[in-house]
Amino acid sequence: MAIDNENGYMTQEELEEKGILLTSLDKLFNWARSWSLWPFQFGLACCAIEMICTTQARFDISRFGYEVFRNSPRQADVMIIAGTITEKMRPSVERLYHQIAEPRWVIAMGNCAISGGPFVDSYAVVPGADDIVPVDIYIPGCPPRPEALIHGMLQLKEKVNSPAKVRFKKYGK
Amino acid sequence: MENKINYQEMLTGKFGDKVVINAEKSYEVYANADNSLEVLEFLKAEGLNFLADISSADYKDYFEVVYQLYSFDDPDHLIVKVKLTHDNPQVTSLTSLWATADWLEREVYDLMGITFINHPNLERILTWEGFEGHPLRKDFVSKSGRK
Amino acid sequence: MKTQTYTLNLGPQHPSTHGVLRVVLELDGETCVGSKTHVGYLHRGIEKILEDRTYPQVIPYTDRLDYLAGINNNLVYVQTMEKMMNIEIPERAEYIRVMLAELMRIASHMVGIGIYIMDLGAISAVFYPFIEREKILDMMAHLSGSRMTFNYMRIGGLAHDIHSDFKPELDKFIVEFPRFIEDYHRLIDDNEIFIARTKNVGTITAEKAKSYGLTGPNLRACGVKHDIRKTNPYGIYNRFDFEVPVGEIGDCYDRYVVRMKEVEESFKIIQQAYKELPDGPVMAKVPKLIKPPIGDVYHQTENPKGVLGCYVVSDGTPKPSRVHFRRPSFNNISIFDEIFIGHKIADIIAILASFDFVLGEVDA
Amino acid sequence: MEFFNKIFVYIAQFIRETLAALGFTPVWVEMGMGTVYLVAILGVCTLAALFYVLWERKLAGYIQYRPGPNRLGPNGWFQTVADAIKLLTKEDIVPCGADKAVHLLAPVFIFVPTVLALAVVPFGEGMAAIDLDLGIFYLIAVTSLSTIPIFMGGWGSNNKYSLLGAMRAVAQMVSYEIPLVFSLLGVVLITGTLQLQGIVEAQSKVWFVFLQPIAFLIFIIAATAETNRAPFDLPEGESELTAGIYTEYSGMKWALFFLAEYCNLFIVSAIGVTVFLGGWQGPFLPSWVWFFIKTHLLFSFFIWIRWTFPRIRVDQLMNFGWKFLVPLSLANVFITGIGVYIYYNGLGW
Repeated sequence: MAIDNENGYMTQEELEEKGILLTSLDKLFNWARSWSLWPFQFGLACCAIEMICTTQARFDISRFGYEVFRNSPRQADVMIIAGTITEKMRPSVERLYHQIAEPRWVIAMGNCAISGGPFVDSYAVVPGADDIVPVDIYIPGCPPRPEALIHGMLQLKEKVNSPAKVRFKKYGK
Repeated sequence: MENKINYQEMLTGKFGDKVVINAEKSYEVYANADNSLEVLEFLKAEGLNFLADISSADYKDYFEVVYQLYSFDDPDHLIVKVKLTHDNPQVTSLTSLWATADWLEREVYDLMGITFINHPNLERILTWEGFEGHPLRKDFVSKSGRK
Repeated sequence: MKTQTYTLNLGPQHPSTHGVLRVVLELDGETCVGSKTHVGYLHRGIEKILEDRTYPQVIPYTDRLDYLAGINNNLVYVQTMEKMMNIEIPERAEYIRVMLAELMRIASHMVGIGIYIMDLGAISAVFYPFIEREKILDMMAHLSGSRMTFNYMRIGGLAHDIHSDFKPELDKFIVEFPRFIEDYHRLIDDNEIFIARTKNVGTITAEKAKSYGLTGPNLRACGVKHDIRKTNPYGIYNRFDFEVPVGEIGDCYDRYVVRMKEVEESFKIIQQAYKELPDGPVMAKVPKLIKPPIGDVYHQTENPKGVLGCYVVSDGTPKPSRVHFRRPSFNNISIFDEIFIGHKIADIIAILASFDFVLGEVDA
Repeated sequence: MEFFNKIFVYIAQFIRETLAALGFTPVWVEMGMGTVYLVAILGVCTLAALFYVLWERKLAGYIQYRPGPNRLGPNGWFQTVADAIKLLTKEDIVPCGADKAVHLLAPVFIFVPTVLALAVVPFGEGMAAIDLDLGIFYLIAVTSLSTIPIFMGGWGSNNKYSLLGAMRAVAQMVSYEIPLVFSLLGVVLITGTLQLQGIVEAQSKVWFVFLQPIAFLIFIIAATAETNRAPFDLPEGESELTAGIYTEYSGMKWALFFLAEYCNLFIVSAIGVTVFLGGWQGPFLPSWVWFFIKTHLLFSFFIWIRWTFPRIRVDQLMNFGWKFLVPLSLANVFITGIGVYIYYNGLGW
């Protein structure tokens, strides 16, 4: 295999192709992380009720191992922003996001968290969670059905598990 | 929906022309900013002991504070309205009569900017620290963050 | 020994504040000596938004006030508008409205009770009521297309008639529900720990409750027999036979008992309404463009959380000049600062949970 | 049969003989054996914790009308493996203002009493790493140490929730230590020995749960409190103190606390089985299989309790401990003492 970099090192992808242990370990970590996304118990509005429903007997997100809702941000992996973010809540959301230990992901659940939803023209509403925190998965709906949240979690699992798939084209493969 | 007791008559008997009667609606009276406390105190003693709501409306040239009075025991209902000028929207607080007036008045103050005299703790309740203006006023320009 | 008090900030993110309530507690050890409740973390400015919507467009926003009982919120608004415009609505629509409102009351109380017991530490107890709630939500979803935000009622009736699936589903629910109630009573009522945690905790006297404008189950738990469905019957509630359950001393246990009994009463109303359900249209003749006369109307109904009032001011245009809601949770939780004092942190959690408030409604 | 019964004893013997044959002096042989035992105990305790975390989730799911984890691996059995690996790779956060050394040492120390306690537990016939003459005494002494790391964790975090949790933990664990000890004393009075193997052998005819039913009840209650499990999970008190003492712990440190909780519960179940439920005794199956079956059942019982009851309040907890459990356990010891005296000496007429 040719080394075509100017500085003579192999790129991450080339290393990966050769199956260097380091990247295998990375894969193991990604696998573990993707199967163990513990959400942060943090509800804002209507969508929070659907988030609770997702853990309940009927929809049961615990099948995928995601039912471990942690109350402390330190132990959570995924922040599900379930509901309208208001201006009064904005600093808290921001702070809570930063309190979550890395690696962390954000799911914007519901139209309010995506764009402000029906309240977008209000003086008190933040138009979308991506104003404050980087969002990984958007789940539309007002509120989204619990199945949609489960689907969103599984999409996040895919994303975590195979970073190459979701990488922007302009940043390489 | 007719009231069992004619509160309008009762009020005119007690306060004379200081209370204005709404002839169209038998359950509506207008009080003044200075005597609203006495009117409501009188009505509370007469059995309208449930202050359901304090709301307000902006009619561009004047404000109205609307007290919804009910009774816990029978179906009587009376609306007491107080008209306030735009320059000096002030009315006496009802916190001495009902504890619930505390939060309800704070809400009206926060959103409509009507000052309640003798309120123990008149500060914003729903909007955040540093918010300017009173959103429910008609001249409030709503600035949304929409891009 | 000189001791110091300290401040504990409960919320806005806390598992037991049911959303984004914030309570700043002044604690002496575990005992509360001072408290200040902060609300507004979910203040979306609904009342301002509504000034910029047409009258029918208001209905979906009411769903998002008390999002656990959307139908009841629809109801108060459409009834206010019907009162304002003097619209008589068809009998069938009235009956369906009552049925749905009572179903949603059950669903809302299921959440209230379940989360209450969960906050006391019995996590499994939240699962069983939610199963029953799912059945109701299923019916509602088949009917309106949404699980929580229904937008099903219209000024003058209903969006459309009930669906052919609705009756079998309701039949099934009517058969299955009493068993759940029985089981749940067996599970919770005599539990020593539950009783120890809730009896004589957060006691509210009738006088204080009236002064603070408490309504709904929280007021009735204090022994005040006040239910708008009985005192100022709206719609067709005077046709049904039901009791208004009241508590004795207004502690957390009474609030649980009253809610459980209320669920049974609602169930009775549903059965009666279902039996008498007439045929016919579900929508009155209403102009396409709704332009009510100039004036204002206040109307209130009994929501699962308490008395929900709606005040609409019309200036004769197709858009309301002012829409205001009397939100029961807002009034209910204003009593917190007073009753928290002297209680332990665990009791405060019990009181918070027993009040069954919804932040969407508190903050509007 | 006899072979399977003693398979681990034979393995230990084999290693010992091999070490001796390799020419190590007896001191080194003992050291080597110590290492082997330590590895075995750590293995048992990690495996048990990993298994029981998932078992609890599954059993809780069963109680709550749902399947529980069932996607990763056969029927979801690899779920905790993924969780453990993920926790290993999480960022380690030390809050500003925290007492760094204490914050770091707490999760390390929490494992010490756990491992020490497992050293004397008889997993089967002749299968204790060390069979101390003062077995029960040692167990009680060692397990009560776990209060200290929990308090360290709460104190070191610089968080009010943690501190409140830590205060509750100390009060609770110290108070419930007493009924726990007294409940075990009744058994000791009957057997006349503190040695765990001796206690197990004394139960060959009748389990002590039948001779000491009240002591067993007290033991179950006090043990639940000692391990901070619901309805006595006040130090963590999820709905009250967000995550109590663990609020500021992330990643591996939190995982250590979490594993220790399950290990402690495993130990408590093991003690309960050893002292009250006949230990490794049972027909047909090898002794260590019996031991694990019984421990598993007792553990499942603790899980059942946890997912059923509400949490009690801190003052009720203390009242219940001091005003009810302590007098009851004392009375139990007293009555047992009289019974034992009469049994050995007759009534004296």
